[in-house]
Amino acid sequence: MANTTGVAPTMELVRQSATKGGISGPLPPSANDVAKLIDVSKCIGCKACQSACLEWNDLVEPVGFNTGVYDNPHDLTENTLTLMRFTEWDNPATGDLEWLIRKDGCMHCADPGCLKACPAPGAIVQYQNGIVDFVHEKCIGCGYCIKGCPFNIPRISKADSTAYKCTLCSDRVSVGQGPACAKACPTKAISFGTKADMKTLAESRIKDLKSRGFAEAGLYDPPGVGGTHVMYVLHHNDQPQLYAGLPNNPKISAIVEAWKGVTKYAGLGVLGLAALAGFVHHTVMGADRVTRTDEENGKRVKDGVA
Amino acid sequence: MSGTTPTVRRYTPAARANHWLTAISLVLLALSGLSLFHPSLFFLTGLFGGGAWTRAIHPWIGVVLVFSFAGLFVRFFRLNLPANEDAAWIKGLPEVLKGHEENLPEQGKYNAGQKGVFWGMTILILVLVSSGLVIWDQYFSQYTSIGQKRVAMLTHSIAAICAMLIWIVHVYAAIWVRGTFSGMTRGSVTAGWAWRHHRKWLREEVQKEQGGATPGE
Amino acid sequence: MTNSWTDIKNTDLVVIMGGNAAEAHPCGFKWVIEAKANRGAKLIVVDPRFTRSASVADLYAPIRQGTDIAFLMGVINYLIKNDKIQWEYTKAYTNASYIVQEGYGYSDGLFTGYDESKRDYDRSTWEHEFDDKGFVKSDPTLQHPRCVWNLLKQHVAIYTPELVERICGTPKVKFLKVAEMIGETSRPDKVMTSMYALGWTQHSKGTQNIRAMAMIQLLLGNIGLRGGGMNALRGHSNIQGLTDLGLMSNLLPGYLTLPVDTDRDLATYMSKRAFKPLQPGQMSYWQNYKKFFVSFQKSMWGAAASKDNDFAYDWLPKLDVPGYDILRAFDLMYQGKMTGYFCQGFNPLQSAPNREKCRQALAKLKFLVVMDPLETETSRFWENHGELNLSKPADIQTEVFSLPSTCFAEDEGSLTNSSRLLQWHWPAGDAPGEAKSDVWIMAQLQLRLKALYAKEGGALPEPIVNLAWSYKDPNEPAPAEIAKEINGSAVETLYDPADATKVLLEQGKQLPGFAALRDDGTTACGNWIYSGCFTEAGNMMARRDNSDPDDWGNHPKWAFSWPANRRILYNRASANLSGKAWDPKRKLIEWDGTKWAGYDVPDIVPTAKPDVVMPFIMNQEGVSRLWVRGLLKDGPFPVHYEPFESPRPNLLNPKLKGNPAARVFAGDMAQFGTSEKFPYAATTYRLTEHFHFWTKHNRVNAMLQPELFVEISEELAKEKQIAKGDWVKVTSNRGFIKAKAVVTKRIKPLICDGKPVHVVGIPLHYGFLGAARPGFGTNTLTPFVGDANIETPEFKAFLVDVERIDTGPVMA
Amino acid sequence: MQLELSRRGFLGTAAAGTAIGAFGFGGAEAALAASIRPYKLTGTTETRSTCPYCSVACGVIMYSKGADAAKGKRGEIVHIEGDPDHPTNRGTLCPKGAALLDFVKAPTRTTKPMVRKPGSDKFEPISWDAALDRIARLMKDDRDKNFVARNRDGATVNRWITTGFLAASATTNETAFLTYKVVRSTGMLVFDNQARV
Repeated sequence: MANTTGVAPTMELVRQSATKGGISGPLPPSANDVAKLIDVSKCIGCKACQSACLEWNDLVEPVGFNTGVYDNPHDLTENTLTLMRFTEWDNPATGDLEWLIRKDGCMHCADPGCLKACPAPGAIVQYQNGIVDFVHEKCIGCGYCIKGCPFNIPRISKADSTAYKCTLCSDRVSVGQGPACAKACPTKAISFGTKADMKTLAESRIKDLKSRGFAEAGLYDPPGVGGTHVMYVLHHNDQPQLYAGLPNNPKISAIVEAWKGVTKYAGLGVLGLAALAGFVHHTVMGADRVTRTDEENGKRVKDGVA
Repeated sequence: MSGTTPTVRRYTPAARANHWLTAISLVLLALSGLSLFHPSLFFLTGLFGGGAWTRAIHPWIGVVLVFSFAGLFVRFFRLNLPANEDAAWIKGLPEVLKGHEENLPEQGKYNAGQKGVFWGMTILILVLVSSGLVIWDQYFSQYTSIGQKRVAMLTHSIAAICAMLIWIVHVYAAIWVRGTFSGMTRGSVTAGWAWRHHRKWLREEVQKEQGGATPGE
Repeated sequence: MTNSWTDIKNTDLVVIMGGNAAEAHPCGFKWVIEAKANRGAKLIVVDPRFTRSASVADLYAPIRQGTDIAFLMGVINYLIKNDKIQWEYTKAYTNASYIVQEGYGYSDGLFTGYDESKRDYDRSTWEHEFDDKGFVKSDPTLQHPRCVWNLLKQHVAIYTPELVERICGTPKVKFLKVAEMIGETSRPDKVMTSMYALGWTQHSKGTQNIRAMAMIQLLLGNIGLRGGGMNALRGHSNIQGLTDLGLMSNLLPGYLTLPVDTDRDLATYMSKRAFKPLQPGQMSYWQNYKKFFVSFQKSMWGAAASKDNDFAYDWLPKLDVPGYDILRAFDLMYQGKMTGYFCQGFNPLQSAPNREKCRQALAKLKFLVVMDPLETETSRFWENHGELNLSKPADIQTEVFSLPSTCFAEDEGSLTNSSRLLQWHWPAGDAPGEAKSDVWIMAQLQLRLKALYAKEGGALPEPIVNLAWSYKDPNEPAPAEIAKEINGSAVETLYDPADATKVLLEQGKQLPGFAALRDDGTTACGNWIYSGCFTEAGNMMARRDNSDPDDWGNHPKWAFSWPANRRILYNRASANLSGKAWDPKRKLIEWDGTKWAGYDVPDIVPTAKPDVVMPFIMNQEGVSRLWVRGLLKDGPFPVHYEPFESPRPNLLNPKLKGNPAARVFAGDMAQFGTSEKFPYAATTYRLTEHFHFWTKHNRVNAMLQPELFVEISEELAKEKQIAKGDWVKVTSNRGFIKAKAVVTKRIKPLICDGKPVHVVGIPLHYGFLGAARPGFGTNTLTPFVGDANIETPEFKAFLVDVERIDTGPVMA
Repeated sequence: MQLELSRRGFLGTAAAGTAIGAFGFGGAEAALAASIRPYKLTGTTETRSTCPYCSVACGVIMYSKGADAAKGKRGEIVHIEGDPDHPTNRGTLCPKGAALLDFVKAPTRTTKPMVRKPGSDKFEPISWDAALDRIARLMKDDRDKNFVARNRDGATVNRWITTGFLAASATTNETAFLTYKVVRSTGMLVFDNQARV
């Protein structure tokens, strides 16, 4: 089997949501890691990725309205798993306009916040190659993944009340193909392969961009989430927020960490302790019973004697 | 003592129904909430028809709780206003825990501990409702930011833990203090129970009875 | 395209002007990105809007629409002034040294010979000086005051960077930067490619826009080389093929021309198409015209076209006007002079200018036949859709037929792309419902007409009843049969002219290529330039060997490229006068001492000596034309003319309105608006999410751009109090549309001669049918005037006013 | 040809067919395989074509199911994707090409001949034969009436300019040539195609 993606088909599950075992923290880097590299400097914003995604995944996004921008639909939805976001930016350094167009979608974090937040066992899974996937049969539609995600990606479907996001076309990758968006991309702004290869490709692109005057060109592979399996080449890697609010240093929110970490254990602990305290108290003190005297006194009052 | 033991009316049937509705809601909320709170309790979703049903039902039970608890609140909030003897009760809590209430001043219908439960639950339910609405994505997701939702999520969890703690206290107190249950089951307690735990209330009830007044709630 | 999509990867500089390749041809634009990423190539975009192409450009320069010639003449002026000329190429391969006859003159925007009443020139003074052998006189030293070089130098001298800025609104520094980058490619080892499309053609001087850049490419020595060329990015999948096959009023297949009234017989017709070489030793390939013509007549009428009847010459209709193009057709219709009209996969109600005129014109027809795989606005022009379509059905007496046809997925055959590549495709699905292929429909019409004429007689039945129709199934000829017919075959056994006993090709066999064509009726060929596409070796268009020797993007065994499977036109010009590549690192074909050989099929007779036979074999001169003699209607050199509707007067001659040689129909002149009433410069264009009026029927594309919008600058929005997403009404002197406002930094006011010009951008794509939001036809606004030479409508530059409104279209 | 799961990778060179087992989806991973959507092109037939939109002419592969040779049915097209072997597009497609299936299956495809009678406000179905007979009749009547055999100078011109034909821009060369023959043989001069606009 000539596997032309150069990607070892290691779709072994290494982590499942709300399940014991598996790894904890960021997925350690491995030779099996796959990655999608989105070279923003090659992107012409044609939306072929959006189109290919809808067609491959048999999704239907309703026809909306024009609201004065090119972004359509206006946000990610349960059907639009990837979305071109357009930003017009006057570069103060050069005085020239730059049209920054970023393909938004799941970043497939090595340390996925969605998976951390998910309460449904096995509803969110991570494969050894780094792909983070939602399993709809197990999803309960609670939306915790939305709160866990540092990139605001998952969306709950109104139709089936489960969460949706880019699967990195796990069905295609599992048979040795790249994602539908990467295949379609006319300018090869989207590439897919091993993460190592994608980093090498990114390096050559960054060198080219630097030679064209983009001194801050760089690779967006944020360490705060353990790196991602969707990476960007940005001309202005020092200012990722220029690209329709790409987070500067994303990590799983401390609040989510607290909620899914200390609170989860401390909460149950406190409840257990309270119940134990009651048990101990009862054992030590015995029941607080109404005595015969109490009844008599009560009767007296009741009878109007006292 | 049956037959001969005099009783005092403590709760009307409506009040009892209201209480039990609240209680059931709370228990269901706790079970469903816990099932989504910690993976080891996810099996509890089985009680509700699975995870998706649990997720869908939980907020609706919350709605029931809100209305039910509002009823309780209207019924009882006056009786839970602070009273002179509350300070002494709090001070004498160790005595209470030892079962020596006789060393404390006479208590009205509710002692400071019960008032604590009442006001504690009132506040926590308010917190749970407001944070719950923020994270009820099905209807309200568009009104808040994800940052706000995260805070609400954490708040909701902590408040729920606190509410469950109060619930444990409440239930344990009802178990430990024998004779309490009949107030919520049959609506009346023995005069002896009233003498022992809520003597001031007992006297007020008797006075009212003699004055021909209808018993207060 | 002179070159191919894949060849763009070999360039050093891409200039996208008069087009927006990233938007309209994303997968072809890939090769620009490849050139950038792998060769360090640079991309320049010159456009009124900061387009999707501009978003990945190294340099973007704004320009006011309709002023490209001023810009390009400015570039030529810069190249001459700064000696950025590929001298060897210019001297040897262009007519720079040719002498123009006395009497030629140019002043104030007009050449000698202009007749204002006719809006036309007497072009006789635009000719070269000839010697007594009939060859053009030249001065290789370029000293002669009337040599083309000196006339050109003089002609472009006024287009200084300052004038360019005043006319085009392009800041001088940006213009100079563009000119400097272009000038760099005058080095023999640097090549630039020009990628253009309708941004240049859709002007009243479209032909001259393109000529202007072609002249630059010749001066830089960039024609014929890998990574160079003039690359027209055709719009539709087979617009190249339909043009190649001559489906135009004045054409026969293969760019042969239809006779005119004065071509009384074949001999007269041929005498005007003799194409005698204008320099000694030159090929002037059109000398073979008669072979192509007679072979075509044989493919039309078979045995009925014989020597005795001048190969059925009389059966061809003769033109009394230059052409019955779509504008003239709708004008005649509007005047009530037409009875019937057929639209085969064409939606003119949305595509033609001045939609309201077209709508009223259609209502005057007796019958209209629409063949289309999709419902079209044209087929439903009689419906009332409120403001979107004002028709009142009861008042319209047109009988309309809607005939369902198959689409690409259900039919078989070849399409010719922009790279002149004929590619075969196969059907995968069944036609929906009762839909039929266009071939079937056309065959049915022919068979029925033939039967009617055979039975009833009538006006000249012969060409109809004798039409060659020897298909296996006359009701539905097989695509392969027709393809073979286009390629051509031997009507009789062909013998070697040098040796009458030697059989070259047996009767009935497929021709190997157009070199085998004869003018005596012994060969038949539907389209000479396609000959070689379906030979005895099989269907060359179905070839799928994608191998690419040395990775040059040539793919010589993939499908079939016309002519003769040549991938780069004028490839002989990639080598110098001694036959060696200008750039040894970019070798294409070279002279090995006895013949031409290399990566591509040589665009010259393989044995033609490099220092004798010049590369531009289709020209009588053998060289390319900086000076175009009288071949174009509007001048031997390009001149800046304002659009017919312009926000600024013509700085060269304020009295001139539009292109003085462009045809304007009676009544249409009055329909042009003025800048007092319509102050903003509008332009129309395509969006990458849509394809014309087709994809609005697709839910995915409809979703990606759901609704008609107009793009305006933040400055104009502020002036007119328009916010993002507001409804606006855009009005021209021909009507109005209502659309959503996209307020953008990508359009900025252009300062032309000290005053701001606001640009209003209006996409096409919407109508009252389909999955997208119902919208106005953008062509409600556009003017009914075309290019002086080829009548392509001036969609790209006209005047409008814009105002904010509260609600959208009122629909029925 | 029948397609068994993946045939090639995304960069374009051909890959041999394979089955899921080859990727280690054995018993232990059965649960995993269930979490991944089944590869939807399994068992489809591939047909090559070119995109009908712009002049880049990208290669596409159409995937269809349910062909019935006995009934002469080609089946239903279920997916369309770029042809990775194609030298120009290398498997890529633009937002229009990537949604070609929507064009093939558009609800506004025409499916039967229709006629709109003079003054009517609706299309009515008509049989092919009736429509074509009527059109041929209308053509002949107009041609016979308005055909110009000779101009004022007496020269043979044999033209017909009261009926016109606008040809397509996306039909095949074969359709175009046949159209040319049929149209030109009538002497029609009002003849143009979309290249003009």
